[in-house]
Amino acid sequence: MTALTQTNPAGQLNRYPPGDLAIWIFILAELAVFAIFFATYAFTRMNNVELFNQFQQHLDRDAALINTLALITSSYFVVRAVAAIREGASQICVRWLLAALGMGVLFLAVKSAEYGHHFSAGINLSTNSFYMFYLSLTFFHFMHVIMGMVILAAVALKARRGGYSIEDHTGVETGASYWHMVDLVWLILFPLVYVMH
Amino acid sequence: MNEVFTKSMARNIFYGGSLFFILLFLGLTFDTTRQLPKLDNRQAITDKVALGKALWEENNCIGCHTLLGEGAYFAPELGNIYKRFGNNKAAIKGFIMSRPKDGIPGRRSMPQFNFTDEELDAIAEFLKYSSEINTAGWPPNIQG
Amino acid sequence: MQYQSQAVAKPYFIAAIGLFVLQILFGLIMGLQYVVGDFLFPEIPFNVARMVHTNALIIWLLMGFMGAAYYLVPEESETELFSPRLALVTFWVFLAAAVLTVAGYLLVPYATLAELTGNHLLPTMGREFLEQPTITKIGIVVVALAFIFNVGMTVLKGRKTAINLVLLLGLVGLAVLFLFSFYNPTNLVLDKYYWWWVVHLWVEGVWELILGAILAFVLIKVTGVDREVIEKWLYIIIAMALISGIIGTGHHYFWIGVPEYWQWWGSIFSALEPLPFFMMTVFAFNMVNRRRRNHPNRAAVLWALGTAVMAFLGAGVWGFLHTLSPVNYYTHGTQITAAHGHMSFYGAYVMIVLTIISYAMPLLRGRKVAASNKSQVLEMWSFWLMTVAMVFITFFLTAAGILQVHMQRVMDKPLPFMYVQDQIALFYWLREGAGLVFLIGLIVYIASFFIGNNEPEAEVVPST
Amino acid sequence: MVALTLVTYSIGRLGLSGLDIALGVLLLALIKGHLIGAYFMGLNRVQGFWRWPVTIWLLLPGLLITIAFVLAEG
Repeated sequence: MTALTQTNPAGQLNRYPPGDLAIWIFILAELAVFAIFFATYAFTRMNNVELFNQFQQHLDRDAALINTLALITSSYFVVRAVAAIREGASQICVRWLLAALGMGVLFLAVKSAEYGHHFSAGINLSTNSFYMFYLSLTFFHFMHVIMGMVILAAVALKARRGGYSIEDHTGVETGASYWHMVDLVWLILFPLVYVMH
Repeated sequence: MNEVFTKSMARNIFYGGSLFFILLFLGLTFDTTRQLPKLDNRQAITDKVALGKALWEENNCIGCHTLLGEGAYFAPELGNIYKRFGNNKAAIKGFIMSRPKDGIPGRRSMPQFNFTDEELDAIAEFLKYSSEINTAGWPPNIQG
Repeated sequence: MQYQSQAVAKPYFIAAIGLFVLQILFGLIMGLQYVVGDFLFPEIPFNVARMVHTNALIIWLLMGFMGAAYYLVPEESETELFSPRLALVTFWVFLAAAVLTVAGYLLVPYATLAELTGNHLLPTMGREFLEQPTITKIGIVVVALAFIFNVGMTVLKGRKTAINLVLLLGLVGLAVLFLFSFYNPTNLVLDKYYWWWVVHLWVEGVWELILGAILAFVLIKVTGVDREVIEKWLYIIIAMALISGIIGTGHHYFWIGVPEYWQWWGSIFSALEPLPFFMMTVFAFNMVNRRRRNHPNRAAVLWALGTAVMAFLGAGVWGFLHTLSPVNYYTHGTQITAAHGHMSFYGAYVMIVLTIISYAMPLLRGRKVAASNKSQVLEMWSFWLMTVAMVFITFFLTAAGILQVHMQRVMDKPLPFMYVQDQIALFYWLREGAGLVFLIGLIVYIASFFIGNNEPEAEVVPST
Repeated sequence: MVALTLVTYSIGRLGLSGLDIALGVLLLALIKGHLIGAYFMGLNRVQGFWRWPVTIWLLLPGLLITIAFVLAEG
């Protein structure tokens, strides 16, 4: 993991996390929603273990694996983008952001294929409570991925015009923090919904 | 990093976040609209039910009663009144007809609306339709 | 008062207070009818009293919002109002429509009113809170459009601040969502689904923008804290309000015949709805603690802080109490709902309108900064009387609600509605008593406008 | 990270089940989450209040999920 460590001056601790504090308030609110969602999933499962286990088997774990790897890689690319802009390398930063966006597109494509599969099988939110949770949770997350990509794209555009510098790159860190949050949520969502039984 | 928390970022979160959730809400509304025919008992809507609903509204029944739990809390819930009265439309009609014009001393009473028989029938039909909407098991018991 | 045209706010505020009195009087009539069932029957049946009570509330809050907008928009935009004349014309149209509507409720049976106003042409009447004749609704739309045009033009030609824009956004949202009141399908489920787009998305959506903007304005004025700081908090708070509130609409979709996933979506998001109100409380106290000056209008500061606290208690805590679907299954449509409704409307919206009136009225009446000490002391008495009375109304209704839920919904052998009502009559009597105290508070409030006018303005008490 | 994900995946693939496995998978996810928080988000360079939200966020639902799964077994 050492390669991923932030390039801040060593030993110096900050009072605030990277990026604008406003996004962190937002991130906390979002995490709270997901936390409640996860907990309700788990407790609803508790009362319908059979049902949940049965339908969990119908999900496509290969697709989910690809998506997990896509998001982790993408998050890593974003870390590199932040590292680049901290050294003032705007164009390198843009390239890493584009790479991250590419992984985001991959995620969306795979997930859309999964949804297409479900919908053609006539599955929807009202099918049963497992699919209710599965579709709600993943779709809610899906929209976050889109949102995160819009933010990253906006950051990339501004970076391309040279809008960030060594001194002022809060925007990049802000977008990055949001993207990591999207990744973080998926990391819990994946085992919880696809694997654990 | 002189400013850890900027107004423009707060503004962006407000606009972005609101748009995000408006879209999500519209998406759920879309799905709800597609699912509704299975739940809302729309096949039971006849001209009579429509007349019943119009009478329900034009006499402001919601000003005292609740219907599926919404309305005023002064008089009983009517979403399941058809069932509470033993699936009997005549009982509903009889009750509405029999209300004394000047009320009951010291107690709450429904006004006398002087409905025609056709109107009473329509109201009862509307309440029957309402009682057959799929309300996810609410109310908890027959008392409403 | 920095701009001449701000003066148009005054008739709005006066009319608002007038309708407030009407609302409380009819509230007391209803409260009595709860325990003396035949009181005023059949002249003023309960449903008529309730219409007057709720519609007067809505109209006077709208009057207050409009007055607030006419007062603060010129000052924020640093320009005169686009058209003070239009503002006065819309005021009289609005007031006339309100008075005629209330007269209609009281003088003829509701069915006759529906017939007279041609409800069958475009049926919109007879749904809770939207009882107004269709023609009144059209009138409201016209007034709202003229009002938004007037305020919007003022903002366009002047300075655009966050407060201005948020207020305008809230007002536009209010007008747009009101259009759903014209949609009234025979299908009861659809009717209810979109009815909430007016009711819920008003009070837990766009009205919160208006509330936030007014509160931010008053806090800037009375604390002197930097605008940048206040405005960024405003954005964060209203962002949280909409994020939780929009999907939070789902907490009304538990039992009305829509898919059951709304129970999850509604519960989860409305569980977060207390958050913006909590932030608002923290924000208001923070700003007052960081104040750069002591404003002589202590009453306005008290109202502002009161709004933040009571909105959190009423909307946040009492809302959360019964918002989760397994709880709501038992409490839906009981006195618990009534308890929440009373405290949240008072805490969030009544108090914010009284806050801006408290701040602006002395200036509109020719004072330089604040009313005399004597007036302010009276006003603060009225604050405590009304607020404490409302807390007790809420407690008594909550107690009544808990008993009602137990006897009518939970017990093994559930009891019929009317029987249960008799059992809990004691709490209705207590509520009526608290209501009388509220009325006394309101009388003191009105007295504060007439007493102490000859005394000198209050001055800043130097703080240590 | 990648390795941990592959472990989780293969558990899913093999169709292993049971309480210990499920909780093991959860633990792996929490570790990964912590790595994201600490390194990607850079929270290991932050002190005070803001260092903890992500950790708490991981632990709280983690705990609730554990409770629910344990209860489901018993």
